[in-house]
Amino acid sequence: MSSGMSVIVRTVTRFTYALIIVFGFYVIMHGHLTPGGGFQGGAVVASAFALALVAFGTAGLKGALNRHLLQSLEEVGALAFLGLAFAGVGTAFFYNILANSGSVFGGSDPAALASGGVLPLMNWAVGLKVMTGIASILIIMVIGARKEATE
Amino acid sequence: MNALLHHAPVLLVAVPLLGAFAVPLVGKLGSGLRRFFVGLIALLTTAIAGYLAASFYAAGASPIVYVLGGRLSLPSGMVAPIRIMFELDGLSVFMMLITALAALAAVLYTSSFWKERSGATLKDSLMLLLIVGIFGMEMTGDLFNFFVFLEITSIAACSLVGFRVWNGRSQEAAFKVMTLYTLSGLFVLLAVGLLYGQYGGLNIAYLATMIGSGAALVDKIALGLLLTGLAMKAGAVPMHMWAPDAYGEAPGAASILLVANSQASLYGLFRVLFTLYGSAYSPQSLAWILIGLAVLTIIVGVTMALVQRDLKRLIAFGAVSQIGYMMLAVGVGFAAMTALQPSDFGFVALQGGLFHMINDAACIGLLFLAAGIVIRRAGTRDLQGMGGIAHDLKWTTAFFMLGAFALAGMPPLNGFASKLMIYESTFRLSPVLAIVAILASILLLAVFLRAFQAAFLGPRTEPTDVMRPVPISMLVSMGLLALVVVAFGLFPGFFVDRIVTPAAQALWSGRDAYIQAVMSGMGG
Amino acid sequence: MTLGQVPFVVSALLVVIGLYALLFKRNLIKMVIGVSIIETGVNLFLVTVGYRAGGQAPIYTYSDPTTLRVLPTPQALTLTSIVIGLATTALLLSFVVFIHRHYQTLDAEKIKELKG
Amino acid sequence: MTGITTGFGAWNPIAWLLLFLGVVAGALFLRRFGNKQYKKNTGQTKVFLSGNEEPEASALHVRGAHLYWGFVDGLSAYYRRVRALHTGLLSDYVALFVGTLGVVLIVLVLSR
Repeated sequence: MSSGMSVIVRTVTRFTYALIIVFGFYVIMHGHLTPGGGFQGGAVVASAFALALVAFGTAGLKGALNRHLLQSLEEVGALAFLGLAFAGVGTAFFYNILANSGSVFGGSDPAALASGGVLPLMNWAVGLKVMTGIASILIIMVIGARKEATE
Repeated sequence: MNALLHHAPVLLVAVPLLGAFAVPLVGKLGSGLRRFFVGLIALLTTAIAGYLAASFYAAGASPIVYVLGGRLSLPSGMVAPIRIMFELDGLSVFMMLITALAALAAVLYTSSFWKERSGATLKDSLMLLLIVGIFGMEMTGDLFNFFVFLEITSIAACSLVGFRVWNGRSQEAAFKVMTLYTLSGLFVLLAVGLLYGQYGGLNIAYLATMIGSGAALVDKIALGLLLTGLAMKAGAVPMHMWAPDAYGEAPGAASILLVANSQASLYGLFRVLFTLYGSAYSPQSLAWILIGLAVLTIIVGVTMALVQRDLKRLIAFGAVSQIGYMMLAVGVGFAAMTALQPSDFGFVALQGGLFHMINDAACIGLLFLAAGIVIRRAGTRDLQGMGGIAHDLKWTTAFFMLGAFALAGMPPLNGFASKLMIYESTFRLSPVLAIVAILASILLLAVFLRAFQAAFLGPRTEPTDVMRPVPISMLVSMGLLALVVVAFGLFPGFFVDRIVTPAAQALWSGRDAYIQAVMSGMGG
Repeated sequence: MTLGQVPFVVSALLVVIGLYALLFKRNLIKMVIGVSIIETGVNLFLVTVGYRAGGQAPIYTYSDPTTLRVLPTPQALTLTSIVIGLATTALLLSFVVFIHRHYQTLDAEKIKELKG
Repeated sequence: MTGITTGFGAWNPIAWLLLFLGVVAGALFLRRFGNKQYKKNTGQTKVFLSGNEEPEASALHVRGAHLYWGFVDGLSAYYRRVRALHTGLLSDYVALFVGTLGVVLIVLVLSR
C-alpha cells in the first residue's frame, strides 16, 4: 500500500488528478445554478485525494497533505457556513441578506454566476468543509489500516 | 417581542453548533481556554433556554413558530408549507428545560478531569454536537428535520460511546449502537418518505391536518415505522439491548446526555402519537401497544438490573426501567384520551409521566455522575471488587444515595411525587398495571441498596488511584442535580403547575393549537 | 405492474436484502454493507416518490413557467440522507477497524463481551 | 402550592416532612428512658456470636455478587430465559427490532 500502484495507474492518475479537482471546483462554483453544490463538489475533489492516495500510497503523499491543516480548514469551512447563517439574523436565521442587493453576488439575473446572494458563498464553505473533511477521514483510515498491517 | 426572544429557538441550536465547530480551533490555543470556552457556551445555551422558557410561560404557553430563512408570509401565496420551521409548544419547552439541565451538568462535570487525556477537544466538540441534535429534535416542526437531528444525535452519541478507542469493549458497544441507531433512523426516514408521497408535505402541522380522520393503510404503516424506530431509540424492551452497552461504556458525562437523548426520542414518539396522528387515528390498540411495551420494559429492566455486577450496566438497566414508567403513564393517558368518554385520570397520568421525565434525568444523571467518580476511585467497574468508598468520598456517597432513593421513589424526594401520580392514575385504568409499577419500584430500591452496599459500605479498601480530592466542578455538577432532586421533591406542586401542566396540556388538548399556529400563517 | 412501479419494488427488495445481511451474516464488514444497502433502498424510494412523469427539472432557469416541474424537495431529502449515510458508514467502518485491532477478528459471534 | 393532587387524593411533602420529624422526635424522646448504666468496651457491648470469636470486618463484608442470591435463585427459571435473550450478538438485536416492528405493524393494520 505504502509503495503505491503500477506505473500505468500512476501515470493516468497524474493526468486525471487535476481534471477531477477542476471539475469538483466547477461543481462547487455552479452549485446555485446547476445540479450539484458544495457537498457534491467537495466529494469530487476529495475523490481526487482518494485516487492519489491509492495510486501513490501514503509514502508518496507524505508531507503533501497535512492532517492538522486539513482539520483546521474543515473547522473554518463550518464556521464560515454558520457565520453566513448568522448574518441573516436581522430578519431570520439563514435569511439571504445578499440576494438582489446588487452587490457582488446580488445580481438579479437568476442565471448569472454572480447571483444567488449568500448561496454561492455557502456552497464554497460547505465545499471546503467536505473536501477537507473527507480527505482527513481517508488519511486517518489509511493510517489506521497501515498500523493494523504492521502490528 | 424583542429580537433576542424572537431568535431564541434558533440560537439554542446555533450557539452550541458554533461552539462545537469552534472548539478544535480554540483548543489549539490551550486546554484551559478551551474548557473556559466550552463552559461559556454551555452557560449561554442554558441561559437562552431559561429565558425562552420564562417568557414562554409568562406569555400563556401558546405555541411559538420560528421560520428559518424567511418570513412566514410568502409573496407567491404558496399554500403547501415546505419551509423549515421550529415550533415550540408546552411539551417542547419542557423537554428543552430537561436538556438544558442535562447539558449544563454534563459540561460542568467534564470540564475538569483528574487527568487531561488526548482527544479531550474532540469529546467537548462531540458533546456540544449531541446537545445540538437533542435541542433540534425537541424544537423542530418538520418531520424531515426531525430525522436529520435524530441522525446528528446518533452520530454524536455513538462517537462518544466509542470515544475510548484504547478499550475494545467501548468499540464493540459503539458499533452495535450505531448499527441499531442507523437502522431506526432509516425506518423513520422510510416513514417520512411514505407520508411525503401521500400528502406532499413534511411539516408536522400540515401533515396532521392532511391525515384527517380514518387513516389510510400508508398512514398506519408509517405510524408503525415511526413508533418502533423511536421506541427503539428510547430503549423500550425488547429493543433495549443497546442501552446497557451504550450507557455502560460511555464516559460518565456522556451517559447523562445519552439519557437526555433517549428522552428526546420519547418526545418524538409522543409528538407523533398525540400531534401528528392524535384524534385522526388513535385506536385503543395503539395505547395498548404502548402499555404492553412499557410493562415489559419496567419488569425486564428492573429484574436485569438486579443481577448486574457492572455498576454502570446496573444503573443503565435502572434507566431502561424508568423509560418504561414514562411510556406506561403516557400510554395510560393516551388510552384515557382516546376512550369513548375521556376521563380525567388520563390527564393526571400524562402529568405524572412527563414529570417523571425531568425527575429521571436528574436522578439517573446523578447516579451516572457519581458512578463515574466511584469507578475512577475503585479502579474497577465490578461491584464484587468494590467496597468502603464511603470512607473517602463523603459527598459522592451522599449524592449517590440521594439519587438512588429518589429514583426508587422514597418520599419526600422527587421520584416519589411523580411515581405517586403514575400509580394512582394507572390504577384507575387497570389495578394490575399499578401493582406491577409499585412492585418494580420496590425492586428498584433493592437494586440500588445492593449497589450502595457493595460499593460504598464495608471496610476501607486500598484505592488504586492516587488519593486526590474530587474536583470542585464535578461536585458542583452533581450538586446542581441534587438540588433539582430535593427541590422537585419538596415543592412538587409548584413545578407541576408551572412547567408540567402546560406540557401535559399540549398532549391532552394542544393538537389544534399546534396545527393552527403554523397553518394560520400559511394562508391554507 | 407498470413500469413506474418497478423502482418501488426494487427499493423494497434492497431493504429486504440489507436486512438479510444484518440478520444472517456474521462478518462485521458485511453487516455494514447491509446497512448501506438498506440506506440505498430508502434513498431510491425517496427519489421515486418525487418523480413526476413528464416533469421538468426544477433547476433549469429559463424553462417555460407553465410546464410541469418536479418539486425539488425529495431530491434535497435524498441528498441530505446520502450525506448522513456517508457519515454513518465512515463511523461504522472506523469502529470496525478498532474492533479488529482489539479482538483480532471480524466475526460477530466472537465479539460478545457485552452481554447479560 | 407545594402539594399535588393525584385524582385519588393529595400529597404534600412538607406535611409529610413535619410528620416525619415529629415521629423522629418522639422516638428520641422514648430513647431517653433507656438504661444508661452499661459499660463501654467491655463484654456488655461486644457482638455475641454463640461464643465464637468475631471475625475481621473485611471478612464480614457481603460483596456485590452475593446479595439477593436467594431471590435470584428462586427466580432462576425466569432469569435463565431473560438472560438467554441478552446474547450480545448484533444480529439478535436487529432480529428483535424487526420482529417488534412486524408485530406493531400487524396490530396497527388489523385495528380499525
